[in-house]
Amino acid sequence: MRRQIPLAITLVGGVVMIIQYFIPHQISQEIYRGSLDWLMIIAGFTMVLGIGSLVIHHTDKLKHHREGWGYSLVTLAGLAVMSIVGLIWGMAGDKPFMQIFIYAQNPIQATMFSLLAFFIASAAYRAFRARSFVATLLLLSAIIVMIGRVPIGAKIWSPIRLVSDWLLDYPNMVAKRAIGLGVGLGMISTALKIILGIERSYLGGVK
Amino acid sequence: MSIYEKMMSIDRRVLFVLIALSVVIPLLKPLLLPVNVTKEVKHLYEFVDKLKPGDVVLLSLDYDPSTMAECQPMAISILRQCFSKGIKVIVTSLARPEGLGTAEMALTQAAQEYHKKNGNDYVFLGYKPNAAAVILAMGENFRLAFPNDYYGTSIEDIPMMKGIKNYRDIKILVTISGSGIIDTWVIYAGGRYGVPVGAGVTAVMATDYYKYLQSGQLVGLLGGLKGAAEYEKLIKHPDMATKGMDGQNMAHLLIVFFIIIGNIGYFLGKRAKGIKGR
Amino acid sequence: MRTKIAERRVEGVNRGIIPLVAFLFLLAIGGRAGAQSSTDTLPPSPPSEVTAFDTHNDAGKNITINWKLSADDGTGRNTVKGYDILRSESRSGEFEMVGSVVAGISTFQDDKVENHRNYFYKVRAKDHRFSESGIVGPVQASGQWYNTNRTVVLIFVVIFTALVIYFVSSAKKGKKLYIRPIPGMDAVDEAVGRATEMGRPILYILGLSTISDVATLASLTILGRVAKKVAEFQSKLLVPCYDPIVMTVAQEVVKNAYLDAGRPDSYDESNIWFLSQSQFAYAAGVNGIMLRERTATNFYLGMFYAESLILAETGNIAGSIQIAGTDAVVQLPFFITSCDYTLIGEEFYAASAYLSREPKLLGSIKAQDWGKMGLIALIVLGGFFASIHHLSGFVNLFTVGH
Amino acid sequence: MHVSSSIGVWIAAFLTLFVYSFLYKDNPFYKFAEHLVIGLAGGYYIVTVWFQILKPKLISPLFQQGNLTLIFPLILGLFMWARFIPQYSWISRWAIAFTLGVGSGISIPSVMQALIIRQIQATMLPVNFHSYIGWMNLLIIVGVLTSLIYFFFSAEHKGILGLSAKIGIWFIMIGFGATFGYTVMSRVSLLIGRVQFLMTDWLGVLH
Repeated sequence: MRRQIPLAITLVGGVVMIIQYFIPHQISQEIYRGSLDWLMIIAGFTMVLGIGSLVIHHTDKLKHHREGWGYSLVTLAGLAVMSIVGLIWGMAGDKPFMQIFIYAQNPIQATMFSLLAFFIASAAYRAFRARSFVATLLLLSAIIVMIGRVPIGAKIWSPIRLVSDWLLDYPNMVAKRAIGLGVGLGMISTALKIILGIERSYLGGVK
Repeated sequence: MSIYEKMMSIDRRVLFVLIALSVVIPLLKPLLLPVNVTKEVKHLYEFVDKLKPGDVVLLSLDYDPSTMAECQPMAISILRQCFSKGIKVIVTSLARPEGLGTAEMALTQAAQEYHKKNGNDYVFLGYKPNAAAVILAMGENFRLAFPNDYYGTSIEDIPMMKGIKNYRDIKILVTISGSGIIDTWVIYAGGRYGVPVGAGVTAVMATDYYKYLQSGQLVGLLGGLKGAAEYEKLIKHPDMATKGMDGQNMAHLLIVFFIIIGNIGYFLGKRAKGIKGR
Repeated sequence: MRTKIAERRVEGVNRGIIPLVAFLFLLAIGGRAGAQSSTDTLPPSPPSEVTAFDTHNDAGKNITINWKLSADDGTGRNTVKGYDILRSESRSGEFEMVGSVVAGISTFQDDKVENHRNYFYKVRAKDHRFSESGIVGPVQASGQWYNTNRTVVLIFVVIFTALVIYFVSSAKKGKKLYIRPIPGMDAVDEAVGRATEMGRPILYILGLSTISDVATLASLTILGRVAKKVAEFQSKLLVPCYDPIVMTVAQEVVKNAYLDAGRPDSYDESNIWFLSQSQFAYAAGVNGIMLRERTATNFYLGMFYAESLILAETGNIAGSIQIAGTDAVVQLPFFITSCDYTLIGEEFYAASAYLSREPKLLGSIKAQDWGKMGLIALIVLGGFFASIHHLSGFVNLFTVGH
Repeated sequence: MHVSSSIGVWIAAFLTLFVYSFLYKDNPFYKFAEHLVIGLAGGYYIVTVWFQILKPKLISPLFQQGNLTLIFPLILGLFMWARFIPQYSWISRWAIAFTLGVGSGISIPSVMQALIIRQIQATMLPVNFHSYIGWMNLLIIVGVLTSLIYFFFSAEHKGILGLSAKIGIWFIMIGFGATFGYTVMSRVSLLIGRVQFLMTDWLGVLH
């Protein structure tokens, strides 16, 4: 019951969807559309799991006054305010929900991302060493592209743009394609193993 | 402490301050170096430029605040190009729910500039999770994925959507993205339904999509703020991206300088150690 | 195919509009224009060779109509502006217009028909007059049960499935399969040991994707191994999660690992928790954990986006040992520069097989290797044929239609 | 110079500075912003799932339009919640199984087509030795082949295989270098975005 039914569901679901790809007929298309809707709805329900875990984690901290419990209060307050405001007044336009988003959530997230500019500078300085031949290749190609892709590069040495384009068009494209082919085969074989019930780690270590 | 040790141990906070200055100073005193247009940007521009008034473009603004700095100028430029030519736009935002806010900001800004009306000149369908499913559903019928638009109006009541069923009724789909969603667009919308796909991506992702340009799965590609600045140049409407390019120049030079300093320190240090070792 | 049609449409516009503009211009300059237009009293020649058939490889309710362009479209007097497509349910019945296309286009799909019903079509060319083709039909629409355009995909899927099944079952039967050493994987035990000595926790990040992502599954397999070692060494494992389902599965994986190690009571479920489903809130949270818990070893295995560098660089500054692996090509350079070991793409999938030695994983790595050999052979063959002019059709065998 | 009079902009500006304070070191301001954004993002997640999926895809069609087939995804979705009750948590595997099975089934033919067939087809390029493109096509083929060989796991990388794998890793590293260089561009752009916000929207020193 606990293992056989999930395995049967994956087998049937997977095989039907593979076959469906080759059948243009209306019935096949309807099955396909229906499944897509169902996937979306199930994904919606999992939201409660995530939020539940988050709330439990932080109320736990609060209850036991663990280190940094005050911040847990901030998280829970943010969660409560954002969801209540959104569920009552809706999301669109000039509603408070969007205002909080634009003036609080958005700036924090965008700034977080821009910290990367600083980190990349420190990584470039500290870790980017010509230790070996391959490391040197990586370094040189990075420098050429960094200079070649900004307008000032052409001012310094005009062919650098062509070299940087060439690096992106050929070696780079080639590497990406080869990695993509390998990853693609890996994806397909894993998907096959899931459908065939060989890969069961999603059942959580059930052997 | 010897010179090479000093070169290798600059406090990272010093680097941080220098980086900040390299961006702030050019914004205050712009140099406005010219921007050169690359072919992949030009291709997308020309494809849209050849469309007729009344044609429909699907623009998916699949980014969120975190990548807004690069993506928003692209979105605004493409919207400006479409609106100025009387091309109608269907807008979606499929990557993350947070993208809704930024997408709406871009859309309302461009619409106001050209006095375009929601429902007649553009439609904002909004966000649905599970992008692959939504993209496939729209290939069958937009109504399947989005029975209502973002503002809650039924698609049936939107004048612009009359006669627009699925991808067959649009000329090109352009996705501006800060995540890997382009693969999904290319695989499902391009692969299954044969829509021409154009893309704007953050600079970091651009290299990943050259393979699609080469294989013809993408019409054109804008990469990062530079791509946006190029597009601003093509539509003759320089804006935020163009202004940011100077800071970009300076910061790049500075980072290359950091790499060089770090490596000189590393090699001097290695040599010194080598001598001591003997 | 689609782009070709689009291009032709664009050309069609030019063909259609330029004569029209010229005509209006002549009208505007008066008498002489009148004289000009009066010579053009003949309607354009009609489209010919009209064919109508059920659209191939579709869901039904769709009929394709093709025709040969009018002799006055692009050539001849070049007056044609476009074509109207007319439909009726009987040969002698009334025809209604179902669509129109601009000049230069010679195909139309009528998707407003019912299946299994007779329809008749005719096409008319138009400038300011019309000229009709003959009637074709009857024709019926129906949905097909097999899409012939996708046969090549079917062949690839069948061959690869056979490879996977064969190698997995032979691995299960106990056949020995070799996997080359994977850098970094031999360091796992050492990394866990070091954390124990230092009395600091180990951080394991499963990436920012869902359970259906191969990277997540590979990462869960490796997590099982790492968790078992952690249980044996009695140190602490922190797994902040991005996806709720992944979190629940990770909890079971770790619980089972502790069970296997014979220490089920050391398992603490609150160490595997949901952090955030927002990328940067997640990154900010993990940063906080690294700095405050002072983790000794960080694993970043799974699917990553831009947060990769924030995580890896913060960990680096904190002085942790870092092992990364992902199939997100864009993030790999950052892991390579800021981590001690980095597994590239498929190498990361192989690592889960290498560590666990499970036959199902070893077998599929073998199947993937055979798959790659097949692809290499095809590329070499394809390149060879493509280089020889009259054999270049070989490449088109791999075109997948819609 | 017009300093903003909008409270929202001031809040956004302070939150931006809170996050940047992390560059100096971890501190209470940063922690506040970090915990706040986790809470806000959680709230945002709840609200979007409700308005964008559960309401339009499930609640309205099922309870108002009477589309009874939607009972199945409703049940599967509720099964997900069985996770909260430890002794019944195995039921949630049914829903996971459905998601995975259908997802895998859809992905197999699609990945095969777009990531494998299409990409090898794009690599089958005409080679000749009297034009630039002809040579570059050869480079692409050689590059893809050698990089693919790096991903061979069932044999040790020795002899000809080892040499090919070595050339393959050169291609891969040059490709990564190009990606790195290009990424620098992206991160700096983000920083520019935030600085533009602080200087334009908040302090009003730029226009």
